[in-house]
Amino acid sequence: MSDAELLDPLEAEAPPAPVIRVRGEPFTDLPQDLYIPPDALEVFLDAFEGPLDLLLYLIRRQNLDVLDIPMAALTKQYMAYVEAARATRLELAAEYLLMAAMLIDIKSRMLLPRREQTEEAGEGDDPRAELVRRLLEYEQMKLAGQRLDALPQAGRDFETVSVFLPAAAKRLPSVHPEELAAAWLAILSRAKNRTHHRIGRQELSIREHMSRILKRLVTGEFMEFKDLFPESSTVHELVVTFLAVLELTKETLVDVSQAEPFAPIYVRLHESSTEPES
Amino acid sequence: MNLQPNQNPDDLKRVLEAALLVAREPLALPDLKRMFDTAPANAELQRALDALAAEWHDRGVELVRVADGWRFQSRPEMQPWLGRMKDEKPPRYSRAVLETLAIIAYRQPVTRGDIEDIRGVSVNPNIIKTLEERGWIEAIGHRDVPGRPTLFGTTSHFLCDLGLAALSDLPPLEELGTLVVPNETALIPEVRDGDSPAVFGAIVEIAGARAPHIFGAVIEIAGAGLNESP
Amino acid sequence: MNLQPNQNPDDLKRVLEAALLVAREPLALPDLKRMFDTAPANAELQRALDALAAEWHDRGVELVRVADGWRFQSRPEMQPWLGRMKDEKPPRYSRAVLETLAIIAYRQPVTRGDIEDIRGVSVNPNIIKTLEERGWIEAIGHRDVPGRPTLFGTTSHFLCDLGLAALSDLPPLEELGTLVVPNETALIPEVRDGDSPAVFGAIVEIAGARAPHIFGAVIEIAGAGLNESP
Repeated sequence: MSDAELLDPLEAEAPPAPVIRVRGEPFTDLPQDLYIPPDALEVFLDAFEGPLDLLLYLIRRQNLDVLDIPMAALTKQYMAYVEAARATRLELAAEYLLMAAMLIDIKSRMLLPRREQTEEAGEGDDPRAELVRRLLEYEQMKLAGQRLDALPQAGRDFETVSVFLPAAAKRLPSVHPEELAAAWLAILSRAKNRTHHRIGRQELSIREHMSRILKRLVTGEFMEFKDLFPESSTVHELVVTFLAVLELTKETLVDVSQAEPFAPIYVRLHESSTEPES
Repeated sequence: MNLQPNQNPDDLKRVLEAALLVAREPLALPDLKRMFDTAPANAELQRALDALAAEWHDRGVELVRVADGWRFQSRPEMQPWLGRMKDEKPPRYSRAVLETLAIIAYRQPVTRGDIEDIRGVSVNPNIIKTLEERGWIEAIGHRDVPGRPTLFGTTSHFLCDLGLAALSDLPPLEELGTLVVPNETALIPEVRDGDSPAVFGAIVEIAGARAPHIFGAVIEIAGAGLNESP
Repeated sequence: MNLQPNQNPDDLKRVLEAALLVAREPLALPDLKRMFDTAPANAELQRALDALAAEWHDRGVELVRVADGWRFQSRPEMQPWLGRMKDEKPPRYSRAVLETLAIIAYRQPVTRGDIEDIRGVSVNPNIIKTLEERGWIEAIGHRDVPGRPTLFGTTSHFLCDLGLAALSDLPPLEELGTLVVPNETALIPEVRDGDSPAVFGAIVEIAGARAPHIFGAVIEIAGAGLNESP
């Protein structure tokens, strides 16, 4: 603690102060640190967050008991600071003067005969009670502020993570299968007189295979019929594939040809230049 | 955690990883060097970055090098989930897009003319483009009529995006009741695997009526399939 | 990468990790659930988050739970390096700001008058403004007394910025009783490092000699008290 190092030798050099008894203990170093040259005083008072902070400093500095404050000692020191500030025409916040008045008020009331001697003793009667409560509450919050400051703080002691989300992240609409069914229904209900279509799962399978077969066929090239059937087809798939070929034929999208019975059957995309076999 | 990034390669990686994760912009080597009293050599940083990138290779976020430096970014595969993270209103397709998509899905392969016939209005080319760009429909051929119009079908990507294994997982329209009048194509029987023999007879019947020449081949192929069983 | 977060716990962790890394704000369980068609149960998410947090425990970045949800943040140990990437230094708040913040945090809801009562000085409006602009405190109503003074409270953002999940995670207040035992660190007023020689070096003489006039009477009274003991 550099401040302690700086203070102690200076105190040792100071002339011995008159012996003051605080609760029976000799109290010699009370005023040693009170004189502060004007320039330093400004900085010094700036270091306090107000009169409560200054009082707390004085109390802690002298190891006084907050619950049994020697009002005389405290008031004297406090007034010394305030007076020093005034003497150097420092702008002193009104709160410091208000506190001075309060300290004097407490001190004066303590000089009066204690009421607790006549009535039942009550700590509420201690003129210092309110000051003590305020000092303790303030100190509690002051320490809490220090602890909050000691917590790791975003941006100061840690950073939050934010990984880039590629622009492909532009959201695309999603479609639910039910929406397609609803869209289809909407078409039908708008066109009551049109041919209505009833589409079952089976037909969808066929249509899927129709698309698959069309994709496999290359314009102008023949493909052997049996090659349209996947190697490991189930019976179901064989049937559906076959029906797909029939449907494609019916819609004149493909041509199917066979030179003679039991010869290889060929399928190719329908071309008008080629006469359909059927 | 007593870090020695200048001595310990693992600590160097820790520091680089944290810096890249918290950075809002890509970080180039000079940016990264600013963190150190004694900056590691470029080669050393490069090694650490390569090692980091490798460590992240199977995560949902990857370390990549872009023009301005290195950055962590989410992988495209995470998009389906990350896209839904914030509760902004999800974008929606117009009714015209949905209807066009429905027609292509249920009636494929179809031409633009087919879609217009069914919807009763002309189809804006942008609708087709939107769906093509989305990767949901594709041209799968041409109908051999004057003008050779393009035939559209849905893609496997469409099925994936809608969470369907096959087109037949689309909601069937057969239970739509009175709104819908049966038509010819609906006569095609629903086939269950166990039905094969009965169905087979029906196929032969239909096939025989429409494509007499391939009759024999069907028996050949279907017969083989029957013996193997599903 | 074909992810099955609903089936595979590792995939669930991948998705959660990516989401939390990408998010700019903490994500609570409902935010996380929104990503899934079929949202995992809370217990399942919690398990995955705990596992993730454990996996990250020796990295430069950690997964923590704060008031608004879960988020990744760098460890304070990384700050010596990460801090040098930043162009501007983060604010260090004065004691006045910290005391005001503490009073609002521990005594909320409070009015400016309440704060002044506790601190014993008037509150500079800039202090309130600073805290409001940081998003740490907010007006949460008015006390129904003449003048209807504004009541202030802390925000969840305040808790998040301090890495806390709830107000009850704030450091406990020093018990009033233990305040009586002087706390070394509490004794010395906060003086900026550079100031100490000027302040303390200059304290040389007793002030008693300098206290004349008006306050002379006070000192007399006080002096009388000294002899009596308090």
